[in-house]
Amino acid sequence: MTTYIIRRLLYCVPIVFGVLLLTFVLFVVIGGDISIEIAGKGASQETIDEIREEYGLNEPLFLGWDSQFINHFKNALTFDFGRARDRELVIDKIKRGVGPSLALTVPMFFAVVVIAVSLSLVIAFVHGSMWDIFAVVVCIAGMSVPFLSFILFGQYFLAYKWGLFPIFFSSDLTMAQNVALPVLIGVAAGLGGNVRFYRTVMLDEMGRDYVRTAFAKGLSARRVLFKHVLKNALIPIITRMAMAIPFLFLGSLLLERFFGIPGLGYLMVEAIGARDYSVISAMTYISAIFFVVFNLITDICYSLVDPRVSLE
Amino acid sequence: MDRITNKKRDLKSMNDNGTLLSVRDLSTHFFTEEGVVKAVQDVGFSIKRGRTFALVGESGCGKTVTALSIMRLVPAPQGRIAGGEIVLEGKNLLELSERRMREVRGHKIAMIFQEHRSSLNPVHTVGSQIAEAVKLHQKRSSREAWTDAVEMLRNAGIADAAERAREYPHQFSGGMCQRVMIAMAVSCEPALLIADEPTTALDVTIQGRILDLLDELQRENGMSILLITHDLGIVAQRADDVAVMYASRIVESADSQRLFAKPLHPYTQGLWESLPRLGFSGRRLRTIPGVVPEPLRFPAGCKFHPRCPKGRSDRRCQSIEPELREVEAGRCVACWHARGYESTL
Amino acid sequence: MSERKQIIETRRPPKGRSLWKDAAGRLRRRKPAMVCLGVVIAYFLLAGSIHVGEFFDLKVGPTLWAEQVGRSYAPPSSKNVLGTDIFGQSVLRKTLYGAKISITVALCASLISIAIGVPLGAVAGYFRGFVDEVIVWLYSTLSSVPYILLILAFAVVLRDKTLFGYKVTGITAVYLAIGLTSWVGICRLVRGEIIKHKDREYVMAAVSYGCSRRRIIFRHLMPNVLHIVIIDFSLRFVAFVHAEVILSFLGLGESDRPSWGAMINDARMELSRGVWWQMAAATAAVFFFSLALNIFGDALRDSLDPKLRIQ
Amino acid sequence: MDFALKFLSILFVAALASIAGCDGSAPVEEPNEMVLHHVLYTKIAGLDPANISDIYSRIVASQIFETLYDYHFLKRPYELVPLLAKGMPQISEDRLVYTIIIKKGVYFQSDACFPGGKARELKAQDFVYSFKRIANIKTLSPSWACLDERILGLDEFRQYTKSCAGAEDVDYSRRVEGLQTPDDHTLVIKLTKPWPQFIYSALADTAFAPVAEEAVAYYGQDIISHPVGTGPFRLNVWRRGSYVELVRNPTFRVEPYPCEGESGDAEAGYLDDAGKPIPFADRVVWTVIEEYQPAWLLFLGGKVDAGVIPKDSFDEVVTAGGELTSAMKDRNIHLKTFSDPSTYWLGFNMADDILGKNKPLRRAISCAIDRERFIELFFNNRHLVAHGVIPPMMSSYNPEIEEKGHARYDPQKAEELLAEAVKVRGGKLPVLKIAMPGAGTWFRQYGQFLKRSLNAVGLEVEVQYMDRPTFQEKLRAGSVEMFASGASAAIPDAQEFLSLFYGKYRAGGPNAFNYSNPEFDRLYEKAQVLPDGPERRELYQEMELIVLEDCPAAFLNHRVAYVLRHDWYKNYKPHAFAFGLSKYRRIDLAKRAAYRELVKKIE
Repeated sequence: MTTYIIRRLLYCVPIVFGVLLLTFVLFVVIGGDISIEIAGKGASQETIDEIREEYGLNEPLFLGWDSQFINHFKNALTFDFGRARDRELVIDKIKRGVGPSLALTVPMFFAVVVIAVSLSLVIAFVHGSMWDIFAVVVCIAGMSVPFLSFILFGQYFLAYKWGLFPIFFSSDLTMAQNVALPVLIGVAAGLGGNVRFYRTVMLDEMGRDYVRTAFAKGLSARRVLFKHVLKNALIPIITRMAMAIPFLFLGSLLLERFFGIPGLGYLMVEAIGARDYSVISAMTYISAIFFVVFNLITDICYSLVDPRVSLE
Repeated sequence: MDRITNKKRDLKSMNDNGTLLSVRDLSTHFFTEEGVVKAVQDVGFSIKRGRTFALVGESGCGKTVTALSIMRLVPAPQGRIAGGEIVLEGKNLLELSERRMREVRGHKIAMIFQEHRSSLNPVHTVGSQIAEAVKLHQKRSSREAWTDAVEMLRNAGIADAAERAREYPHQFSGGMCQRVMIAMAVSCEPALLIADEPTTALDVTIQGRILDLLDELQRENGMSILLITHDLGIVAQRADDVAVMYASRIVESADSQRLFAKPLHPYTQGLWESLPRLGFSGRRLRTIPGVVPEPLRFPAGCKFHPRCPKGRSDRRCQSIEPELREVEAGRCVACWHARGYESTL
Repeated sequence: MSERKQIIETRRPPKGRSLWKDAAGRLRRRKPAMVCLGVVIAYFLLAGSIHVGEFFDLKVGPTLWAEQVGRSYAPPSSKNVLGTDIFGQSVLRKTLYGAKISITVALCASLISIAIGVPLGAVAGYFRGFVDEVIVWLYSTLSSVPYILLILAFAVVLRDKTLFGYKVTGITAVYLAIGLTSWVGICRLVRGEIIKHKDREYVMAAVSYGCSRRRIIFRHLMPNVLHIVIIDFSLRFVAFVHAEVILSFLGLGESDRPSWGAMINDARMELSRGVWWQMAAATAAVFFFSLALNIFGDALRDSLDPKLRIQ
Repeated sequence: MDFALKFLSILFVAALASIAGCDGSAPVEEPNEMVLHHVLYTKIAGLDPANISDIYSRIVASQIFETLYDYHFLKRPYELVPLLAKGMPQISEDRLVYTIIIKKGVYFQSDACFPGGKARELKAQDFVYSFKRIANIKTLSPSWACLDERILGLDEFRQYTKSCAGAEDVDYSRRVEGLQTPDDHTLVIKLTKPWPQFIYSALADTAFAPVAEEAVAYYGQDIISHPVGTGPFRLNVWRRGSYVELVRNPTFRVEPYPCEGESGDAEAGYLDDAGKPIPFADRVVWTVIEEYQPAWLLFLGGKVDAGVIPKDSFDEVVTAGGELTSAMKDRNIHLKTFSDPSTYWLGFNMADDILGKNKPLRRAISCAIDRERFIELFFNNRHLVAHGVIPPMMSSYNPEIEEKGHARYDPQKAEELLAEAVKVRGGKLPVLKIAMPGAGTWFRQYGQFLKRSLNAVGLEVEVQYMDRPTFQEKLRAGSVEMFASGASAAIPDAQEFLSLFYGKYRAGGPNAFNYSNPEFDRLYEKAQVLPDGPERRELYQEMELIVLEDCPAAFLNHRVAYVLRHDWYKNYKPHAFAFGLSKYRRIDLAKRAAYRELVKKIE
């Protein structure tokens, strides 16, 4: 087990290297220099030069120990992302955004998983009937509506017209009140694709031979579904969940923007608007790290759920 | 097996005491995008208590679907039992509610599947999978059910049954899995055990042991066995009665001795001749020319006629499908050229 | 093998009938899928005809979207079926025109991702070894960054840059960003499929009579994995259409001409003054297009590769 | 199964904890506590005076920091009065030496950066330090441009700081000739040449407010979030991006509410609190809300004291006659409109080959834009048409400028001019490009409006939408043809607007038009050193006419602000230049409570 984890961690090294290389090429080599914007309107050339020095933009790209290339790696590995355009430490910004983002995405994520898995179980029950077809059509329809429209209509009707929820993030309200509507919208928008996915998983499992055996034993459909199908289906479900978890930290770009939730998604939108490469680069790097770590955790989870998998 | 009958005669044998299960005019269809696949058509036979009935035929001829129809486990929504009766101990299974049917499954009729490994749930221990059925049908507590399950495994010839019951299917070899399946099937002492190709994927040495185990259990419990196989050697050794299926119909049936002694249907004859037999060394094995027709493209008339030495040139064989008729006592065949076939009308 | 699978097996094409003909036959029997195919074709034709119309400078329908047809924010009426926007432009024309932008973006992005993903996947799957490791490393790296973040990063960085003497503006940045980031999925699929196929007898046979490696990959292996590419393409197309909407919203997409994303974005201000038609029109346009694509894509997958989903 | 369940439940608990953990509710408001509630429409960047560049940071920082001089709260026209200074500055005959006496008994807010946390008295040296800090190139202060070549010896100091390794290494004790402190309460500033705007642009600007050296040393780079000033309020909570809360500074000196104002102020109730010690409020709260609609709802709900009207709700609030609707009046809401010292334009790059050499073309574009339609479509008819550069609220505004016809919409003339432009060009005009500093809905519609207007007279244009950084970069590099832009004055002097056309500020400087006219430059240099008066005013108007003649931009509109306030929000008089006004505001708590009760009932 330990050797397995160590091996997997070593395997992560080239990936992390790759991500750093990618962010370097994207933001330093192609992205270029934003010192003029930092300096502000009508700033003198000497101020711009000074800013270039402060942000290390005047160093050579590749050559030498002090090159931007080396510094990029050094800083990322020590989680020192420097300061954003507004002089706040990037890492502080990210730390600040994680909480609200999680407050939004985690309930959304769990609600979607719980509802989608239960619905897909129900659909697996009535599989082949009109209800099943109806559910599939509704799912595909739900997937086809643009996410932006979900948000706009939700915000307009539920919050603005009917006043059921706050329209915008407000410090006067509890976090639960603030995220209620975004979570609802996120769940509504995410349900279609998820139900469809889990339905396929369930039906895949339902078609397996052991299910027939279970029926042949005289078990009720309910027992077969819950005891036999669900536990097997848990493997793809957990895979999907574990793959989604690193993204939870990122929050939701659009929901946060529309509802003013000061999370990482919002931070991202702002950074895009201001071409704040240091923030985008740091977010890319950190989310990749999360992804790699959660990949590892997923593999370990497999061994817990699936007796066939052992980590040797 | 004493009677394979057509509709009219069958009514007489309704109250035959020796009959455990009788299937009449069973038709099972699959409704696919390409059209209706008639996987089982007008199949009828009956199984006597304590005896082994073999259903023989090539892959895809409808044997397994027949077995699944008896269990009422034809995969919905495409598959549907289109007609007929399946009478077990005087009750028509097709008329039972799903709830009553559940009491039949596993309890009265148990089934062993061909794919022994994938038929076991990979994420549950084998013990718990056996105990599950025991608990349900015998109304035992969990602990008692477990003890029973271990006992069953031991009876099925698994050493260290107590430990191995805690293991998962993937830790078992193929033969062992089949033993587990058998243990699970007989755990509730069913009246009928359906064994669908129980030995197909196994080594020859293990095949014999599994079949011996089935024989043994049959002797102990006095259950009937519906043996589904394509292996005529097994049929010859183990079956009391035999029905031969070809392209979703039964083409010939009789008790095994008579059938083996003198097959009437050209298909059966073909099968027999392709079987290597002791004492006939030196004779070249014959094969049946052609392939099994696709279910959606069954030929008109007798479905066997394209492959049949007689039917290929016979107009009647090409246009009218012969039905299954009793040509002598306990002996049925569906062939225009079979001796005594036309005189039965 | 269970009886059910046997049935499906027996439905598989007998030798001599091609996979494609068979799939087409199967597809044709599905009424809803054919209706959806019709819708998708209609959208494509619309987009194509707008391209043509603009090229020849024809003054018809959608190419005249900029024309003022009524007052500012006129509600839907018999004259302007979908109402007008802030400048009195016809929302209907704008919506139709939006099809061009969306489909152009999705098509270009798909072509880019296929052009990168398929050859890389094939090479990686066939040669394995070091080449494979490098390609796997490349796509593992890309896939370890959240997709939306990656697209945004590319779009932001590429926008207004001059690459190889070509200036990247507006929607070019969008489809470059989408295309350069989304080849990973198809690359992975093709690689897996090639690995599965490369030890099959027919490849062995080709090797045995001295085919070049290029010939083996492109003449023998590719046709056998092509259906995977087609299926992936049909399903990914929807995702690209939605991505364009989101990027436009974030101001990274087309801004000078009407696109569905830009229309929805404008609508957020207008909704509160009761102007719902622009929003509704753009939403409906995206909805029907992706609904049709989704259903057709599913049907296509089922008929091209029934093994992918057994029910 | 069990492991999986356990794993899920752990996640779930973590989720709940994360929600509970970041429950960012505001502190409870006590019934008798006077709390001002404001909205910030953009989040603030930082609270270090030397690094303030955006208006919202300035608003908040101005409550914390004080300057030597400040605008009189009530008097109009705008007039400066001493704040930290004791009396107006003594200015030498040659207008180069300013001697300022600093008030005694002014203390910095108590802060951990001072020894023992105890507040220290403000000294003249603090001003010198703050000026030097802005000059220090390592501070990267955007305010330096204002001081460039103005104060004796400060430029040399800036040169010296270039040689230092970091901001900490700069020796502030280095003598600067132009900044001297004969004693702790006297500040002497020597200019290099007369600078009439000095007192407005530097001495009354929050960016030049005194900062404690101790604080800078203590907090280092984090000084942006640890403001230590002398003002009536101090920072209590700052949740970046969402919430700022100031509380009353307990060590604030006694300052009285002004006793006189302009005529009508007494009737309007602005003098009810005359002579009472300020500030009145115990806390000032800003909530960052970047969308107008939710902010508007908060205002209607009585959660915010004053608010602006969202564009799309304008018809519900203001009648066609510019009056409040009865629904608003019933709620006891008051409307204030005031002219903003701002001008917006479509600029032309005079260095551009096509536009720069083609005056008829520029004029044609100017004629092609229907400014009234523009204001109707985008600003609910409430902005003013810009007939020239200088906004009407400035004293140097030329009332006859309208007759010059710069802003007259005349498509026919535009077409004639275009024909002329084609001749000047000597061939067909190429497709012209307009740069937009954004790609959001507003910019897109704005761009489309311009495009439609120019297309209508037969001019082909392409609008290029780019993010602001790219826009800045291009403007700087002079690689745009036309650009949408604007400016807002920080002082009541039109010089700022005119400086945008000064030839020396071309090529990367504030003169984005790359406009250059020797006559204009001569007049500008002449006016630069003149104090306010009829002579300078005339020069300004003369310069404006030169600009209009050369047409380096099509001036479009001047902003007019419509501000609403609740009845309970007292001493609310809009001010175009001053920001530190929270200290004057007062809340009628009983009225507010009654309104909130009422709202509860309605909803």
